[in-house]
Amino acid sequence: MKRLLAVTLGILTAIGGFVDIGDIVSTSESGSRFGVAHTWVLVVGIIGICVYAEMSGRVTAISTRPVFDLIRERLGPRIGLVNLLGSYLITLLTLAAEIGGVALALQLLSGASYLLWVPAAAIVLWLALWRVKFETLERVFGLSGLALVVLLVSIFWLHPDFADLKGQATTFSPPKGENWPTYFFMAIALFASAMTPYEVFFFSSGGVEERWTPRDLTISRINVFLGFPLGGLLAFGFLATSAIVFEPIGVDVSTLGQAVLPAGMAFGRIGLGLAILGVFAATFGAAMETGLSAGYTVAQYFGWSWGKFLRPRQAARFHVVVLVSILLAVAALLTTIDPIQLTEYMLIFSAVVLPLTYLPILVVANDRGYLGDKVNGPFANIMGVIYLIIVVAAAVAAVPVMIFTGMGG
Amino acid sequence: MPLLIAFDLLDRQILDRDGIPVGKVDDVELSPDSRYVAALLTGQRALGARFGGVLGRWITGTAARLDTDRTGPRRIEYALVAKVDSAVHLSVRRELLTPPALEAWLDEHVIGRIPGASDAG
Amino acid sequence: MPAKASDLLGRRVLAADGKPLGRIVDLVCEIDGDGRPRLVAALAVRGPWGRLLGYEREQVRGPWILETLARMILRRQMTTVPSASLRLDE
Amino acid sequence: MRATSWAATGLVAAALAWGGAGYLATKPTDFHDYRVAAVGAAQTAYDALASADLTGTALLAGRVTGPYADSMLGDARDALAGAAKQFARVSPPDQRTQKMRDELGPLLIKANAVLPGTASDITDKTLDNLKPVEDALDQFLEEHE
Repeated sequence: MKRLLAVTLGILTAIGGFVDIGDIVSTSESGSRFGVAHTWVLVVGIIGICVYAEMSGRVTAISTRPVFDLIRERLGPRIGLVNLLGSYLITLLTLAAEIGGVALALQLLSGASYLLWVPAAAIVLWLALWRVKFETLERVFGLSGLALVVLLVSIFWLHPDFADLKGQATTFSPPKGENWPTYFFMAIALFASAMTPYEVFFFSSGGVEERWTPRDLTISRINVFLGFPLGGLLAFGFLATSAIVFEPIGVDVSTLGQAVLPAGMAFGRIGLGLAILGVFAATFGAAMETGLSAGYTVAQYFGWSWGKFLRPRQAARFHVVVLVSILLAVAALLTTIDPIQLTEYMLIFSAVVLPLTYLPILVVANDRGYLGDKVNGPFANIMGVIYLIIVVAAAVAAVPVMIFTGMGG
Repeated sequence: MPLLIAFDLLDRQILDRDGIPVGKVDDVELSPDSRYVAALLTGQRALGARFGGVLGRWITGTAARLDTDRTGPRRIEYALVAKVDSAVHLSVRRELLTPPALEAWLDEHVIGRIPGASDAG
Repeated sequence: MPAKASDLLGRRVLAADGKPLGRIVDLVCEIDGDGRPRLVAALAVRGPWGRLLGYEREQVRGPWILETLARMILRRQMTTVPSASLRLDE
Repeated sequence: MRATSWAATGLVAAALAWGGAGYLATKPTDFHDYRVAAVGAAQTAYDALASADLTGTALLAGRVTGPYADSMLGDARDALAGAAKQFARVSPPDQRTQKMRDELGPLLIKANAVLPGTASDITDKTLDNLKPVEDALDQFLEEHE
């Protein structure tokens, strides 16, 4: 059992990358507009994040240094600061969106407006980050996020035409009535969020929180190769069910409520309840991931003491950053800005941050001074370089495509 | 093996004897004759001075306002360094070093006042 | 005020004959008998590359493409200047 | 690069961005712009009605809860209001687009009228009222997309 629970860090990290509130809605939107045509993007994203999360987990297990330490060490304080600002903004926007997402899930359960739930969600989030043990948080939210499996099972209960779905998944172009720029915009958005940088920050810092040593290398790998594909699979549940329910009638999904409707159609109230519970756990988990990551990145850039394994008084600056980030997120939400829209702006900053995060990981994973004989093998290096190129290409293309399509309009 | 100041020291994490972060190596102080490494400098003051320009002055200025007791950045004598690998390990516990001003202030005025601040998470 | 490493890093250096060697990117120390690091040399690089991601050391190997690029720049442009003959361009 | 040249580059970029944004903001609506706005509004309205329809059907079959249906209807209402606002912002530049306005304008009003207010308003009859408006919006989209 203990071994089984050791993979919850990977699951929780992956949830933040694949099924946080922005992804739930944009994956479902993609399903409703393009069918399951973007399945390949999920596959490419899963492999990419596995490659780099494995490297950063290995570096952390052997050297006990989290990823942001490497960024400043290899790229210097100036470029490190550029990355810090970009990553912090991404993390903060996502944090705000996730708190909004928790509130939206509560709205679907209660019927009361999500704005009323925002302050309560933020307070509970802060209390959890202040008081609850890291492992407990990871287990509770990593495991309850798995309730989203209900959407995967729904695929079979909705009796789709599997030949049709297979056709969509193997056609690498937009269906009739949709255009290429939008197809690419959604593909880039899905890919960028699969490889969003706070995942490696959180995963490697989580490894330090759990006091990984070189002996935990296997634990780290199991986390990566089980957690991330599982997260991607949950995202596929949203993609496929929206493709089955909404694509044929031509409805474009744009709200959380629509995204979970297929679970209700398949399994009734229990299915709907499970899906909403899963969304609640996933968004709350992603809120914890981004809230902590905000603190981790700032503290690791400046060298401050950080982490939940210390008493808060020993890491006062870290806890202040976390607290201030939550307050900023709440302030942003209370302007009644749409929380789901917030995550789309993340793409702008990803363009800068993604290459500056993954390059130092790749370089350090080849450093014998750090890793001894555990440096990258040829396969990890080939994959690392290929993905670095894809990441740069996606990053460069993101902003023009975004302006051109008016954010996927 | 030779020690490279920019590569092995600058921007590395300083850890105390128990592995708790103390700060980054934001700069390295040389002996008056510039022949030896004398001390590690850490904190935003040293960092800002390295940046230079408007941004650097702003970082140094803010850090200096928070910490009026000290004239320069925090210094850690090189004699306290036990080992340099992926981090710089000190041979002492961090309680023996002067605490960073911001950490001390936030501990006293914000974090220390919240219930549960002294319990490990 | 005592000298700091950052005062030296980035400064231009000259060879004995006054030929420019580029900017200082690193300072090499050797640990002496008392365990103190003693400055023995400076690494100077021509051209705009200030950070070499660690490829100036033997331990960093691969990925092939990054390593080749970095070593190409290094071989052509890096000089080790012993402290004794270090001449800073004022 | 020196600080001054950075500043100069920044200023030029800002000026270009400002000029570009100004041009786009003041450019008169042409046929293409109008069509994009109208199709967008129609699509949003159709999405809102069709989602309400699906939710209502599921509610009557006991597959979703009242609070869930309430918030789906709230989302649909917000979306309709957004679509109407978006559509009202553009004015038709020519005859062809005037015809589009005369088609879509009444449809949006009708959509608002047939959308049930809360979950307790959902009956077979209110759901039946949604169908013709959905079909008309769908028809409009087919024609102009």
